[in-house]
Amino acid sequence: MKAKEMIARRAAVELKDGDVVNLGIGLPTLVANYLPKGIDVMLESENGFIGLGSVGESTDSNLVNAGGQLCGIIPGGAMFDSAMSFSLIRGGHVDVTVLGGLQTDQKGNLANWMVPGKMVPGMGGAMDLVIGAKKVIVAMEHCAKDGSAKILKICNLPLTGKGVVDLIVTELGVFRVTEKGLLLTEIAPGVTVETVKGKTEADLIISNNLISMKNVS
Amino acid sequence: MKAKEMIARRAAVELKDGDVVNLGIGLPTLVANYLPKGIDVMLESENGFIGLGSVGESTDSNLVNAGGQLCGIIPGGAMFDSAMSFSLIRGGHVDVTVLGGLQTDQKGNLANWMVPGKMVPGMGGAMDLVIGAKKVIVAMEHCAKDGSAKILKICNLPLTGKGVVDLIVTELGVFRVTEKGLLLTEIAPGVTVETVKGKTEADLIISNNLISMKNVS
Amino acid sequence: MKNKQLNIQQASEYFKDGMTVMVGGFLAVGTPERLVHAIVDRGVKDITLITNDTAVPDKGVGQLIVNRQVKKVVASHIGTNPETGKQMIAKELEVELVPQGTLAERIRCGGSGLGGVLTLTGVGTIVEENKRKISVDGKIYLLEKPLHADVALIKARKADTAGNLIYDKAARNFNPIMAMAADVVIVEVDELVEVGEIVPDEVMTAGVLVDKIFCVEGC
Amino acid sequence: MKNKQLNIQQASEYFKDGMTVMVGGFLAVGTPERLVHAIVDRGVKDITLITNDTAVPDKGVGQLIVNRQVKKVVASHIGTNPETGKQMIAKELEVELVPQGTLAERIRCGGSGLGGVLTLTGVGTIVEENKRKISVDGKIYLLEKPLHADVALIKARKADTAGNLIYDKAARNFNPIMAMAADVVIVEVDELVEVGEIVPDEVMTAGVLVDKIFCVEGC
Repeated sequence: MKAKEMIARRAAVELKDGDVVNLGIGLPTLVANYLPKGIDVMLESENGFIGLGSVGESTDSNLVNAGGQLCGIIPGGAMFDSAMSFSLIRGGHVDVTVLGGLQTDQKGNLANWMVPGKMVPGMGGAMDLVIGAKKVIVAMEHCAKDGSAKILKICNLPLTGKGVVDLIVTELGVFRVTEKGLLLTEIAPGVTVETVKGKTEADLIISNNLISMKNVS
Repeated sequence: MKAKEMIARRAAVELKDGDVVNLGIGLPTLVANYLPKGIDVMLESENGFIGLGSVGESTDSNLVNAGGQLCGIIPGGAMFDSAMSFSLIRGGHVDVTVLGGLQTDQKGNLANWMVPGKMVPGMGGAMDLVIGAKKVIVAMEHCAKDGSAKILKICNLPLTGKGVVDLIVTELGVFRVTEKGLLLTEIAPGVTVETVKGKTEADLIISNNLISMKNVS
Repeated sequence: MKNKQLNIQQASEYFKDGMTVMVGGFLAVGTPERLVHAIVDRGVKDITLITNDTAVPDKGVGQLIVNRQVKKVVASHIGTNPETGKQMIAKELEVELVPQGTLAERIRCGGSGLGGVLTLTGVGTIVEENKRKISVDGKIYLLEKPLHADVALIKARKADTAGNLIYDKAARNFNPIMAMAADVVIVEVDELVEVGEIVPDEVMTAGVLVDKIFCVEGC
Repeated sequence: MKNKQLNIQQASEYFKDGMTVMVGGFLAVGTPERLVHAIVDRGVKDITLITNDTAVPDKGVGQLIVNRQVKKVVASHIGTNPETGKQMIAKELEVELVPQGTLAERIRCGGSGLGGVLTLTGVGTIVEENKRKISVDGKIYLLEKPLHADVALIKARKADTAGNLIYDKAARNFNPIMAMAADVVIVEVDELVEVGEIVPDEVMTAGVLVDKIFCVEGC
């Protein structure tokens, strides 16, 4: 299984029936493909609607997700303007957001919107999502393309939000942000704790109940 | 002609074609009955719509003005919620508001929402209207029922707004609030300046171009 | 999909002594009358009531005042219900009068995760008492803080089973913003249709904001 | 009733060097393409552009960036138009990045006569630089100030001759709030109907907010 699929499959387990969910652009969008049976969620799209359908489902150019992909809308969906969209997001009406990350750290900080001097795409709706959604999940590959750690003691890129992350899901495991630090609760099949530690700069607490990563085998 | 009709007729002259207008409860509501020929205005009602029809025009109990009177809606009207209603009012999208007054003064202050210890109906939308509407007209009888002056040097009742009034229309005349004080610009037929002065506590400046009150004869 | 429908008995189980409740309506137009009756019937006490006005004694939230179930009311206007003023003067009822546009914004803030708004409304009046004044670019504004409730009772013309709402004309008023600003939102509707029967562009309040639906027709 | 219709030449007379313009749309969905083209054609310079994102180089407001007509852009996202970042790094274009929800609220404030809002968004990030922090009930918020424009260019599916608007699905986005926040509001519509043909309850932007209507079909 590819890393991205593993991450999306595991992140999907976090979604409960009836949840209102906002999925970030890129990898997080894949999460919708792996919802457990019997779990229906309402996907919110920050460009102004709730009840996002599947990508590619529609050819209506005015029905696109926040990444600009054609996506359709499910029965029971509703459209609104950007102010209402962020009233929902900021106001605590979104249960879960799944976002990508450039870096995250053991304090629950997240950096995912700029690399000074290199890339400044802008924060879009991410800064609102991290402070507004009830649960913030970072779904990202464990290391950067050059092999460097992305889960750090402290982020050095400009932050998207401070102390906002609840859970980190990578292809190596699942990490819960706790008062005491980063807790490794699940580990991918065939991966050792030492491997995870080696690829993680953050201090890790290994759960006494460490289990194999859910929904990936 | 009765005092109230005179006041309403004269206030109506202030409305221009295409104006968005909010009329207060009571006397100000009458203003709509005396619009000059060819003048169409859009009446905004703070309970959530624009394009108020005539009072009594409809029997739909969900189409009432802010005073609770059945009123109908004209073609081109639109409904919205209270937040939008006051975005229009506070945001400068209402050209004119005509409000009643308990007291007003030469500084442009207005008091029209409570008499301590006696009557505390509440300000409703009046405090938003006086700071938001581009032009604030007070349309009221010149004196209180006991004969006491209502146009004062300084209001002694709790204010609705500070320095917010542009024009005062009574059955005795028309008074413009200026930097220099209260300017009497029009006087009712058969009324002397001395009579107006006698019934007004505020210092009055008499316009060099004092004319007879418009639209009342 | 969750079943959001409930009957009046089930609705009344949400009404507790000491609760803060928002009730939609403007002079009782757009007020969920049956849900208000259910509060009366249950005899709940010490309510903090957030609403535009206290209507008239025998309609809308006016009944809650007459029935002395309210400890504090936050409203823009109480003049149409003499009982409110009487209890206020007798110090049996606390009344916080809020300019109507400010009331709307405070409720909207409560539902939108905002810490407050700055408004010119009320500057130079007794409304500014005990409020922070903040100067922005040379103008003095009042800082007005969010309102939030345990329960919001709102009225709509029509709902689908997902809770998407359509309001009727001037009965909309405070209902859409109150639907955002409470832990539990219960709507009273005249008509309930299947999910999918309301066009997404025509939805005025998104179903995710609505927890429970009480249909007047008993459907 | 005032005639609000205009043609593209008349619309372009509102476009002046140095103007602040808001343009609706999200990745060019819901952007009034013909009105944007008219800015390109007129060659207006030194624009301050307020918009959600700078779209892609050949669509929506992206063209204004490529054509170097913009002095400053206020947006939440510029990543899909490489030209924006290039000009920004070369210091040829000033970019103010604003979180999307904050951008929406700032525009809404500008149209609603509010002096600002308090938000948690951006606290602890570089977004808080040079902003006032205000503590309310133990939480620290950023004070975000209103945005207002000389001209707003918006897109709707349908208008009546009074300017009442209906938007289409996700093409709604920033259009309704921008319609409140500019001195002159010009809408580009696909369909124009007589006044009275849009039901009052279905109006999404009230006609009083719309100054001019440009109908794509050339009606």
